Amino acid sequence: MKLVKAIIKPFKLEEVKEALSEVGVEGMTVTEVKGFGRQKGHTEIYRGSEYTVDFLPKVMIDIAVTDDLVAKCVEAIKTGARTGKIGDGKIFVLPIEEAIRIRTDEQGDSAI
Amino acid sequence: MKLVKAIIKPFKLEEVKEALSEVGVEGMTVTEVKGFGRQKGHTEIYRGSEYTVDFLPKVMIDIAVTDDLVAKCVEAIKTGARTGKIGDGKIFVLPIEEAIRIRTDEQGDSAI
Amino acid sequence: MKLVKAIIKPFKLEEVKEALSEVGVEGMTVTEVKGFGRQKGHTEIYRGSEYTVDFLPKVMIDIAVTDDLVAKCVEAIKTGARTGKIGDGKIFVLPIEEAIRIRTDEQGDSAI
Amino acid sequence: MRPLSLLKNIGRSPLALLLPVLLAAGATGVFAQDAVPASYEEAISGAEGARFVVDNLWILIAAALVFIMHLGFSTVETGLTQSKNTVNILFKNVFIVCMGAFTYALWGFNAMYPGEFNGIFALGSPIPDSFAEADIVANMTSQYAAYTYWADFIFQAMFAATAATIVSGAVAERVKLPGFMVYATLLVMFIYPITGSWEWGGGWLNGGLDSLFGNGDGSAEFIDFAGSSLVHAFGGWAALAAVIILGPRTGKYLSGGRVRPILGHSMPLTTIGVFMLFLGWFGFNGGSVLSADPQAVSLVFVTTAMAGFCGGLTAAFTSWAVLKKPDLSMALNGILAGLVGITAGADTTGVWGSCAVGAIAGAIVVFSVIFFDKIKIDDPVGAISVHGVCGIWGTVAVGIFGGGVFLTQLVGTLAVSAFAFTASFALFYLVKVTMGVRVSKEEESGGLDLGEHGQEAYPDFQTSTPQM
Amino acid sequence: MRPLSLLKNIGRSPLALLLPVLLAAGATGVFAQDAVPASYEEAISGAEGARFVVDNLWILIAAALVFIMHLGFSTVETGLTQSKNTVNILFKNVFIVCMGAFTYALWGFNAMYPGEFNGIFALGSPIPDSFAEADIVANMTSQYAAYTYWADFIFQAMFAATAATIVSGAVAERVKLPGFMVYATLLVMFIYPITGSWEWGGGWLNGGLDSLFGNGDGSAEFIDFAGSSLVHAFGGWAALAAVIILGPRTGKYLSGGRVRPILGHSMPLTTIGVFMLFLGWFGFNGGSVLSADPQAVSLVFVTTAMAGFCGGLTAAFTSWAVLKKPDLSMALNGILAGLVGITAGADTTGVWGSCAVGAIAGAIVVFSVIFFDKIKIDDPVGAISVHGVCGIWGTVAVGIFGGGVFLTQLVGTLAVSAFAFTASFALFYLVKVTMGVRVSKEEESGGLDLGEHGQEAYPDFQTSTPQM
Amino acid sequence: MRPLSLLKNIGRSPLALLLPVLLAAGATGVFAQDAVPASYEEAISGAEGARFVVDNLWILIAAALVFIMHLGFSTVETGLTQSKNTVNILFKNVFIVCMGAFTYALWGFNAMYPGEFNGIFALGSPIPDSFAEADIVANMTSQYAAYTYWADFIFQAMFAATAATIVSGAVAERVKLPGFMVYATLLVMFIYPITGSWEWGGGWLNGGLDSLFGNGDGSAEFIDFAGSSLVHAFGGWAALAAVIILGPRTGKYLSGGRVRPILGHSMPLTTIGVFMLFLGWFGFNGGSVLSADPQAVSLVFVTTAMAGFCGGLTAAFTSWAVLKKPDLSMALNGILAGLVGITAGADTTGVWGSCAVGAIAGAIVVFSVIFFDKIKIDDPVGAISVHGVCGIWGTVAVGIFGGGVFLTQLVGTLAVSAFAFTASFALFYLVKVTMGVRVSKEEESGGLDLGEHGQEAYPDFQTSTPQM
Ligand SMILES: Nc1ncnc2c1ncn2[C@@H]1O[C@H](COP(=O)(O)OP(=O)(O)O)[C@@H](O)[C@H]1O
Ligand SMILES: Nc1ncnc2c1ncn2[C@@H]1O[C@H](COP(=O)(O)OP(=O)(O)O)[C@@H](O)[C@H]1O
Ligand SMILES: Nc1ncnc2c1ncn2[C@@H]1O[C@H](COP(=O)(O)OP(=O)(O)O)[C@@H](O)[C@H]1O
Repeated sequence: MKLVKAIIKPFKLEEVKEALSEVGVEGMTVTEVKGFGRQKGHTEIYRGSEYTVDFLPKVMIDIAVTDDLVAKCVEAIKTGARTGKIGDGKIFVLPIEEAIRIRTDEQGDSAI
Repeated sequence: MKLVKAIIKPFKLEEVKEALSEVGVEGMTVTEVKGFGRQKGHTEIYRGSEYTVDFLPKVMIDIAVTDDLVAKCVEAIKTGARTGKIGDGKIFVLPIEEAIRIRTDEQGDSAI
Repeated sequence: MKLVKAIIKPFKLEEVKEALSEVGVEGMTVTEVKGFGRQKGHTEIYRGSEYTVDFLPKVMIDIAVTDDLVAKCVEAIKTGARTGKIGDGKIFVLPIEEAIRIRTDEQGDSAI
Repeated sequence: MRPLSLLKNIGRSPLALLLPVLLAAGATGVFAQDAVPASYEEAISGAEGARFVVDNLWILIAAALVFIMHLGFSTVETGLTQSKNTVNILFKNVFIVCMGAFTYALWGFNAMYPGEFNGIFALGSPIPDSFAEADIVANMTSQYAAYTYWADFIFQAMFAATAATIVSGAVAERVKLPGFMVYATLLVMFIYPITGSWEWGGGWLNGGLDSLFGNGDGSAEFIDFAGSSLVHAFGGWAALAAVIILGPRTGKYLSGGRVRPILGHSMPLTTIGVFMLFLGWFGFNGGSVLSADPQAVSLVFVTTAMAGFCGGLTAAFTSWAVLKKPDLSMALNGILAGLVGITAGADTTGVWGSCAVGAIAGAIVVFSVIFFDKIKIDDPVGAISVHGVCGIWGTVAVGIFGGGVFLTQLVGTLAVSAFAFTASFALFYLVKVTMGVRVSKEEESGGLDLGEHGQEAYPDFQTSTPQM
Repeated sequence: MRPLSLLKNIGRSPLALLLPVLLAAGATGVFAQDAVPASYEEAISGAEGARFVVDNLWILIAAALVFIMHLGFSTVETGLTQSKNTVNILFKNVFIVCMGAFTYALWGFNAMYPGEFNGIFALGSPIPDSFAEADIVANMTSQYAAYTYWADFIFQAMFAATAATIVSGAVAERVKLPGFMVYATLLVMFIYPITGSWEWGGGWLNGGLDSLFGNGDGSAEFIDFAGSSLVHAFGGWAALAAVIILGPRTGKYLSGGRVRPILGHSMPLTTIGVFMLFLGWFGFNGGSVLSADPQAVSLVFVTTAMAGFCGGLTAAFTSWAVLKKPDLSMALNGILAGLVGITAGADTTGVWGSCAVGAIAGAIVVFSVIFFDKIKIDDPVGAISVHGVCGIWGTVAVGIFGGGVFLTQLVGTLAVSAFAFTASFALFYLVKVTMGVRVSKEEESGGLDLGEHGQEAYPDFQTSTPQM
Repeated sequence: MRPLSLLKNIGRSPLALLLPVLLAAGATGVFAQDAVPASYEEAISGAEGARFVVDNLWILIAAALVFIMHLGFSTVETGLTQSKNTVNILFKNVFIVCMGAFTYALWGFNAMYPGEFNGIFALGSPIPDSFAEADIVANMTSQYAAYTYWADFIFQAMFAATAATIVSGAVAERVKLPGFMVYATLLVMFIYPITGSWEWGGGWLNGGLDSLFGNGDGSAEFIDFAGSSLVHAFGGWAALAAVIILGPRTGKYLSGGRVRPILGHSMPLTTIGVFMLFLGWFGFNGGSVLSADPQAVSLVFVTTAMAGFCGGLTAAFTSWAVLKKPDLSMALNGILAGLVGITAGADTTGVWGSCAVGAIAGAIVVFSVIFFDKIKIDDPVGAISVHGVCGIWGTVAVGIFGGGVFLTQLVGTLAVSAFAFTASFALFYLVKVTMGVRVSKEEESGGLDLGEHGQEAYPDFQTSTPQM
């Protein structure tokens, strides 16, 4: 099992969710985050003082998937999230050693 | 060391926290998240238009534990979080390669 | 590649960000979290009833780095985040198996 | 708040100590327009006509001020409860003010001011749609009032919903919407006018206690100027009955006597609410002079304000002393407590007396809130303490600082409070067994906004799929 | 809202049914101060002087109440839209109220009340800086009004911005700021006074329809007491034109007729706004009596309040029945719908008639909001339904419940609405082709607060590096 | 705001240009009730009685309007600061308004209006609890005022707390609560009445400059109608002194002259506040006519509103030009600046003059805010610029647009400002060395809400364990 961690632009969340559903991903967990990267923040003025907003709003999606689904899942995220402009985000794949469904005690692939 | 990542129903946080304390877990980090899974969102109407709230409020707990505590820790989470109804959530166990306590520079198990 | 996950005091975020920039880290993702640990929460009174605020506001930083940068990165976080007082936080290092830049399809180290 | 005949009684009251003040108050009825004018034009011309126009205008402005108190109640209650129940609380308050005024037109106004009646209970009836000219002119005499029928109605109608609004705060975060709506409608439509008629409608309370505790010459009459008892204690004790039946919010009271505070979600909203209530109180008390009489209204403004301010001060310092930290929510409750406290005697209490009444109310409310939590009466906004307890305090305070007779005041306020409690208990119980009054545990934990309304108050991070 | 001459016409209107009411209303012009006083001192002395002082004071207080409606509009619109567009909406509203009053002084007041003119259009001009004493005194007669020139101006000026504020809500979340500012300024400065002059300025509408549908004796005159048509329908239909040109918010209407609701971000703000609007409406309608006449103002308070309350009730229950859940935003829209509805006939409708007018408006608004979404007219706050549709309803309702002639009312309100729509369409189109009216897709998705203002409304979790 | 004797002086002022306006203003004292009435009944009967009732009613309504300004201050300050300091700011404001009115009754009112005194300083004393009838009636003559003693007191008392509230905003987010409470209490109780007595109490300022810059016939008297200097500049410069001692918020000013803006947390709250302040200003300025005189009050409404509107416009456009984006917070500050600006001359400035005064104030405030940031005076809400700088501007503007003498105005406002600064400096310093005025760095970073109150303003995501 892998944990696919994607950081995307917030307004792309729905497209990514739909793309993931199509490849058979049935669960995911979404967090509001702030991102810092190549996409530079914007410079604003508040009551006369200039400042840069360095951290931009992003959405992070955590998806636990079985090994065979990883590639499809990554593909789906890319399709859903890409705008081609800087700041589209990243996908990281991390190993999961165990997964448990709290309700049923199921373990492993069937827990996801 | 492992990172135990649990996604649970928000109102179960306190019970989980107490169950974890009992098995000796002394630290954890909690994030407000939105979850998408088998538990289907509810259909609502806003000013005449029907829509489904797909993402439900959940709480994600990250707990770094020494290897020997993983099983107990998972058990404690299950005890605290289970309602038996759909949407109770998941536990994922990920490997941690290194842990550092910022204050003291301690590393490894003693840092947790 | 590794995922360096640091939990720090919120008001230290800027110093950490600057320290990281200096060692060449160009991207990170920040989440507002609540932390529970040795640093005990404060006891407050609301309309006559005493209670303890157990969870303290923290900031979690996720940084994907190439293996050679891990040590520098951890060092930078420590420098930026340390106050020497309890509650300074932790750093966890997790393995990343794959990284993808959504915009360009780049993979591996160059995606970070 | 009193028909003219009562004002005259008070004018005759031999409370030598406060004579000038009472004289001023009594003078409200003395504008010399005793003969029926020949025409409407005549009625509003000349110096007496001009005076009538001012008096009437003030009652209308006071009605608008009382109206804005409903925004005050709405935001105080919203601020002191969790965000997941915000839509529900706002909806309840909006509903009550709409329904309260509507049923008051339909039944309440005539039930509360029935003219001649048995002194205990009168049937209501709809107010007229409009008047023939002759009737309009006939009403414009001092026999009727210093204002028009319409001004009279709208001022009273704005008060009417208050009682149910007070209950709304106390039962917040777990009461079922349909049940509460039925209860609140019946309470405001049928029960509130009953106790109202006892005193302001010229019923048994207005005079009955005079013969019991005095010698029937008016010197021991029950005094409740603008409604410490008839509005506030009524609402507060009706709330207690409802809370007893309803039970506390889940998770509030734990084993071993521990209390888990359930924090409100927005102190700015609560503060906005208290300021709106304070503003409205100038109309609530000031308008209850029932004319723009300069001495009486001015004094009422001063006593009302000073009592509110002093209530805020003592509550702030009391909470600081007792609870170790200066508690904003207590200071705000203290302001309201002071305002409730002075309401019964705002026209007959001196300035420093009003400071004392308010200051004591501000201290009382802190201990009262703590006390009700101790006995597991769960009142998220402190309505029982502010309106119930301080409503009683304010009424008996007239027997100490405001020229009233202590025993009369005590018995009067207890009578009103007991009736409010009993009637509310019966009504709420009836609704409980027929429609149910409490939401499910799941709904309570998920919030009434989603459960009852399918709406969130702050739905910004909402990801959704459109249907159909 | 009408110059004295018109009031007199109405006073002569032979609507026997509502005679006393009309008499009362007509009486506002009858304060007997016909001769020019010798001095200012004389003008304000004696009973007539005292009456003048009250009447004038009421107009001023009413102006202050209308002023606070702009806070109401601001928070209603803010609450019903997303948080990322909050600064933008607040800025637009603040700008409009400032600019609206300023241009009204510069041009609008004299364009709307030009005295003798062709009945269709008059040039405006700046109001005077100050008056010579002789002019002041000369104005203080019943030939002019029951109040001073300044009171007249400020009361009308507070109304002026309303039209553009209504549009502001409908075009929210995607309109470009500079374009909107130019459009709103021109609309308020030049267009609003035109339709205003048709009726309140003594133009063709005030009398023209009388000869068409009646026999020219005033019995079939167009009646729009405080502006269901001249203010609200004007704003609502102007908004429709702008929305048609502007198009819906991105992502609102999907393929297959699906609608994706875009939720507002704060129900407390919306509720605060509705209460503020309601409060202000007492000045809006009550002040439109143009004196403190006790019968007329009191009746207007009652009809205004009852219509608002009943609108809230029926909207709440209609939404419950049709949409399955009691919708707070609909109940709040219903209150506003009821208030808009009664505005045309607040002085000539009876109490129960006003309940009917409000109740029907409350039901209409629910269906209207749904309807406009069906035909893909995207109006985030329901402004077209509340002000446009219910403005028309309120005006024709005078032909049913308020003693007006149905056909006259219908034709009159359609004339105003059609002109507002056309002029707004032309103006908005002009701005579109010259300056542009719509922000980019990116800006819309990122929010107008950052895009237009570089400011966030709630920037708490903001991490930033100082520049320079 | 001036005792009658002063009004008379102004009535005699030979400022031919604005004669009618001044005549109107002067006329407030001319209601012909010179002989002591035989009884209270007589005092309020007849045309003069009716006039007295209206005048008095207006002062009371104005007092209620000024009261609501304190909600305005509270929400403006809350909105422009961080959410972690919200409870603290609300508590300070609630405390100040309560304590300010209370100490004004105890000491301030009589210290500010001492009657005959040395012109520089008078001892205060508590106001009476109540009056004997004879005293009531004796006061109801034009020798005293157009209103009752109580109306006089409550109107003035509502002003009293304003000075400290202004300081509260400037020292927000780092001032220690107990120290500030002591400072604010002393400032309002003892210092504010001193400068007040100089002018409104009939002290040296009112007349002294007349002989210096004129020939002592009243033509060069200092004019501060409703308090641009006595209330606003006083508060603003007192605030500067406190800020200098207190220092900036940690992290605001960085090395190399860089400024790190610390963003406010809620623009809707700020906007609500500005609208509430604007509404209240109608009472602040309108009530300062000290009667309901129709010309004077109407003109004051117009000048006040136009100055506020124009201030908003120029601040919006100035910020747009200078800072590249239209800044809502600046537009809102501009409205307040315009209102502060016109306060000194609201009754003697013409309409277009008031536009100019407001417009200039709106531009000034933008540059002033930027300037104070440049010199590292950290004022989170812009209080020093709005009240201090524009208070001075408004006062000297009377010498340009409002019929005053420039030099008199300049010296007068500088005298008041200098005294306010000095006294505040001394007081704040004293509190600093005795109790401490600044919270610890940790508390500042964690927020004063937790540090001083142990309470959060928005504690929704709060997980907690109940204690014992
Ligand atoms: N090394 C990293 N570790 C963690 N998150 C990162 C990293 N680099 C980028 N991100 C996240 O991805 C987002 C987009 O990255 P950015 O460099 O701006 O653009 P792009 O994805 O087009 O290269 C950032 O806002 C941040 O949230
Ligand atoms: N594959 C997944 N990856 C990440 N999070 C998941 C995944 N599946 C479920 N979740 C999280 O767990 C929550 C509960 O899952 P759900 O399928 O609704 O019920 P259950 O846990 O009873 O099977 C979801 O709301 C989501 O936050
Ligand atoms: N075992 C753990 N797993 C995950 N997060 C932890 C763990 N222990 C501590 N933390 C996080 O680190 C923060 C600081 O830890 P704490 O024990 O209070 O102080 P210190 O870092 O000085 O030892 C906590 O608030 C929590 O967010």
